[in-house]
Amino acid sequence: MKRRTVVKGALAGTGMLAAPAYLRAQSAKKLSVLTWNIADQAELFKVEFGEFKAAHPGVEIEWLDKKGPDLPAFYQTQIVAGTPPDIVDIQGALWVEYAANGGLVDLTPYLQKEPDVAKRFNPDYLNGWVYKGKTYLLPFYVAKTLLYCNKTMFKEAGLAGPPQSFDELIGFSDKMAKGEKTGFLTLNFDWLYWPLFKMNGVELLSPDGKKAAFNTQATAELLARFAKSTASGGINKIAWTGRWVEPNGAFASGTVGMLHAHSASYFFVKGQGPWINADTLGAAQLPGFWSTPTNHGFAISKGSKNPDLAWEFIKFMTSDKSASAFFKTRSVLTANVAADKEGLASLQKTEPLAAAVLQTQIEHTDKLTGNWPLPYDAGLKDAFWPEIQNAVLGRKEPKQALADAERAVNRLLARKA
Amino acid sequence: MAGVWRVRRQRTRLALLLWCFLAPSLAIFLLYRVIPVIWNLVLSFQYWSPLKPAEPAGLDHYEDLLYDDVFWQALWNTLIVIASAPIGIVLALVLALLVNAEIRGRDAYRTIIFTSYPLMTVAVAIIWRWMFDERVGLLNYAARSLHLIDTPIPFLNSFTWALPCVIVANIWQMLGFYMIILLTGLQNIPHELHEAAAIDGASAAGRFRRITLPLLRPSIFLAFVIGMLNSVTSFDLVYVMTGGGPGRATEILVTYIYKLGFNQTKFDDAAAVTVVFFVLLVATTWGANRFAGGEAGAAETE
Amino acid sequence: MATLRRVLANRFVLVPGLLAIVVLAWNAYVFTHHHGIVAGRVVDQAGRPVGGASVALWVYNFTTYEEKEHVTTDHDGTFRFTNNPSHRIQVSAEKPGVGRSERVPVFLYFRSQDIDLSAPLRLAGAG
Amino acid sequence: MNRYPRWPIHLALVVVSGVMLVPFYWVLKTSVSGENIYAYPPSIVPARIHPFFYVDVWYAIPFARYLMNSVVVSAIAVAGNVVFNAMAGYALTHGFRGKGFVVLLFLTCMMVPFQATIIPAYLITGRLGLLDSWLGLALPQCSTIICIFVFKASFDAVPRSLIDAARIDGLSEWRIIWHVMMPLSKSAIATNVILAFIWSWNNFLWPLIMTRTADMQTLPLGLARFLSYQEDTTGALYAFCIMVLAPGLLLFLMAQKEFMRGLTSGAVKG
Repeated sequence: MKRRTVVKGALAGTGMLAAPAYLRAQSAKKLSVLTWNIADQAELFKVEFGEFKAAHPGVEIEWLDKKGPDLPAFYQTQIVAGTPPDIVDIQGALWVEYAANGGLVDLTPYLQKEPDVAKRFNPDYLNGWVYKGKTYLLPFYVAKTLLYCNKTMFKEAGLAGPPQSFDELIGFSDKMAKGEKTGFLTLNFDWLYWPLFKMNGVELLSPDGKKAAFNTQATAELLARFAKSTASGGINKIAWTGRWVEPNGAFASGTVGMLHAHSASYFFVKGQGPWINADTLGAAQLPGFWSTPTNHGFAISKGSKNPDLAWEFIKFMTSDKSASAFFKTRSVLTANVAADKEGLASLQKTEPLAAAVLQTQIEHTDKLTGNWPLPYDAGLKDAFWPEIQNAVLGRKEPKQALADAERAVNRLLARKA
Repeated sequence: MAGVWRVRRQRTRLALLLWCFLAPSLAIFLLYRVIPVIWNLVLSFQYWSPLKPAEPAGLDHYEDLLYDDVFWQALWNTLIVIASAPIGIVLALVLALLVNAEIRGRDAYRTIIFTSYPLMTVAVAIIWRWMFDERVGLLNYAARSLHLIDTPIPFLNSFTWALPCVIVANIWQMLGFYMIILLTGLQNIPHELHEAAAIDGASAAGRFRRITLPLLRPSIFLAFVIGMLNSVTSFDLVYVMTGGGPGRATEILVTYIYKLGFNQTKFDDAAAVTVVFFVLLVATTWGANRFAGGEAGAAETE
Repeated sequence: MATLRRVLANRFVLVPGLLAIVVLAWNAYVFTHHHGIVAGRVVDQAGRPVGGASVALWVYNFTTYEEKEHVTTDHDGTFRFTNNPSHRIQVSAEKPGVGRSERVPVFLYFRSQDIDLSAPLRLAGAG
Repeated sequence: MNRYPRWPIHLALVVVSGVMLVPFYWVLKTSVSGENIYAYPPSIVPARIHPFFYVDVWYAIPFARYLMNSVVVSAIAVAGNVVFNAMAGYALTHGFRGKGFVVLLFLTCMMVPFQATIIPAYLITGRLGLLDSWLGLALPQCSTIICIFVFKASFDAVPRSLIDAARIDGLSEWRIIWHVMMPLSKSAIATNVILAFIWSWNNFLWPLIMTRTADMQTLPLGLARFLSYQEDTTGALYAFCIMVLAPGLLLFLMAQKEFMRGLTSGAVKG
């Protein structure tokens, strides 16, 4: 008797607790959107989704947001379960992996059908989303690396302006280094450090992409210079070991001369560094104008039930109106030419320094590097970077490190081929 | 005759009932432990990714592992972590002996020392990341104000320090747990033994070696197994504190499995690593059990 | 009766109960004090109230403070915003000819808490 | 027998306690310090204490909703643990065919790294139709091996005569558990409650994968919000840590006496 009631209770409880799962689903016209750690934009999205629903009656929008490192885990689990979000906001080179495995919808036909959609965007940023001649994403918001200069330290070291060549870059760094102070820092996740190699003519892979091409005398010498300058304190060690908080924090503490990072760093650094204002912080291009982008774009999952509607949605989200609204609330470039122009103009008034930083992001977009569309980018990174770290931190002879890196990379390429 | 029958029937009925009692737990473990392991096992012999249908791969993935430096590094680091568990246990043993003495406020001490165990690992990781912070971390601050070092140590960013730091954080969290388990063991050692030995004129050290340690073995075994499992599977800790970096300095098998699967969409390779990892754990536990003289195992399977 | 007291008078009931009371009290306070009123005064260097100065309310918006709205001070230099939506704001005042104040950051204990700024905004430098 | 000086012991223990507590203090201090937390040298005692990081946290995520989810999920997990583990533990106190196998199975189950089981676990939960639901969140945590053995140990301590007497009185096994065993194993229950609560409360990866809608998220997931890339949210992050840890600590401190006893009695046979 008692047992029965218990069992009954348990069953009832189960039904009730499981309810949310059943209540969801159905409804043919449902779009689910997975964004990459921008939950802070909830207000804006609420408004925009509202507009979209008004324009497309009977459509529901489910908004999901996951933190960067967690998004792939979530997205792939959803794919396996056969319920991928229709639209996904992807950063960096992850998309190539999905595109190459046929997980994303090819947007080229849509773009051909509606040519003026492509016209919205800065072509260089749009072309960043091309794999084997097909476009898979539309730019959501974009950033690329630039060189932040601590003008105060430049003055102390008697240096006029930002470095104009790699030699100057290293020279300046060594000049500014003394005691606590170091000359140069770079972010190193993804391929953000790659411009430093590119500007010295280093190529990662052979033109056909079948072999590693970086194991040269020149590269070895370059690594040796990095190692030397790092040991002497010209280059801050964190440049090779830190991730996000450490390098930006170090630069914000005012003891580092130059920071090679993308525009997102500005807001973080400004938040921590009370010393920062238009007279003390300079925003310049790296010598040779090379830079690595870290872009966000909207893609449509192959598993989407109604891709056309999804296309309508990303078209809407990247329209001049939405883009400039996004620029306004998040002070970031959208690669939508009109929106960026307008946004920069208004930012010029309220926060000129931020405007100056963002301005660098739409110049020299023809010299983007480190964003090669390779489906095994992540593996490549893991094969290449640790060895470089070993070399520049003086834990391995540059030649040896390069040889090991080459071996690892070539094995990867061979396995993939 | 009939009596025998009744007894037997009762026995079977009891056994049936007992299995019913076990059923819920068994079901849960089946769903969330056993089946997934089998899934991994199968997957490790296939080529598969969320976007591709599976096809047989034979031993390819295991072969790949042989040439995969990262795998070996991660395996090595994992072994180091396992090897570090005894450090915590020794510390805990000392503490257990101390809080086992008849002193005032020992319950307070026990509670304080145990308090770090209930904490959420992610939070523990964040806390210790802050403690180890290069510029404003407490450790660097202390070391500098004591003039032990003149330039701050980038603990979590240095190849030499990163792994020890993670291990320290882990021990900090597990210490109380070890202590309690060992304390139990101590309290279950009958006093008479000690007194008898004392009368026979055995020194404190001698008593400890001859009586306490041997009788403590099962507890030590338990502490080791739980602690070992907890630290090698402490994904959150490494993931938040160092993300496996710098380089591969703190890459352990769990984090590597996660990265292989979800960052590189190589779930098949990840499955192979998982199988190896699983075997490693089982082997270690078995070894520890042997070392403990099998009492622990006996306690279970008697 | 005794059992009842025993049930009620143990820490598993008392502690949560106490917490619940505190929370309720706090919420009661919040619901009576969130009209979004931000009031204050504007004075010049000499400390004399400045009428007709325009005061700006900056609302924190993810990365930057964004100008939400303006009011002008009365002849006695007082001003009053009536619908501040945020818990993290800045106020600044300026009057052509008299000068401008710096942006004074204001942290509130909850969204649109009513507050009367004790320190007046001081206009400095001929703006 | 016990004629040794006490003060060295106290000294040692005080030092250790200090080491155990300092990290708490450091984070607490950071979470309430008004001055720039990146200033060097860091102040040992915060000059200006303010709670505004906590305010930021409260508004940065739907805190109340997440809190509720966490509480409900933990409650389910706790209930599941107490009931299922008691049953399993009781079963293990008897000898029956296949017991060795069961114990072995339990022990091996302890060695499965959860990270490697995410995808199948997710698919299974989907089959059960429990995705994105409280029950689905709690289910994997609803029975834990250590706690089963805690119960087994404390049941073993119950004199058999008592059980036999109960049998003769014609009580069913079920009744024996709830009316004879449980009242005698309060500390084991406390242990189960606390450990189960802690484990499900602290679970991070599973909710991350399992939950889809924003209002099914649990508190630990809220942490993600504070590792946002553009602004520096360090202060808020530590405030959040405190807010997440508080409930678990509170529960532990309230029940710690029974808990310690339970764990110690349970761990004996492990």
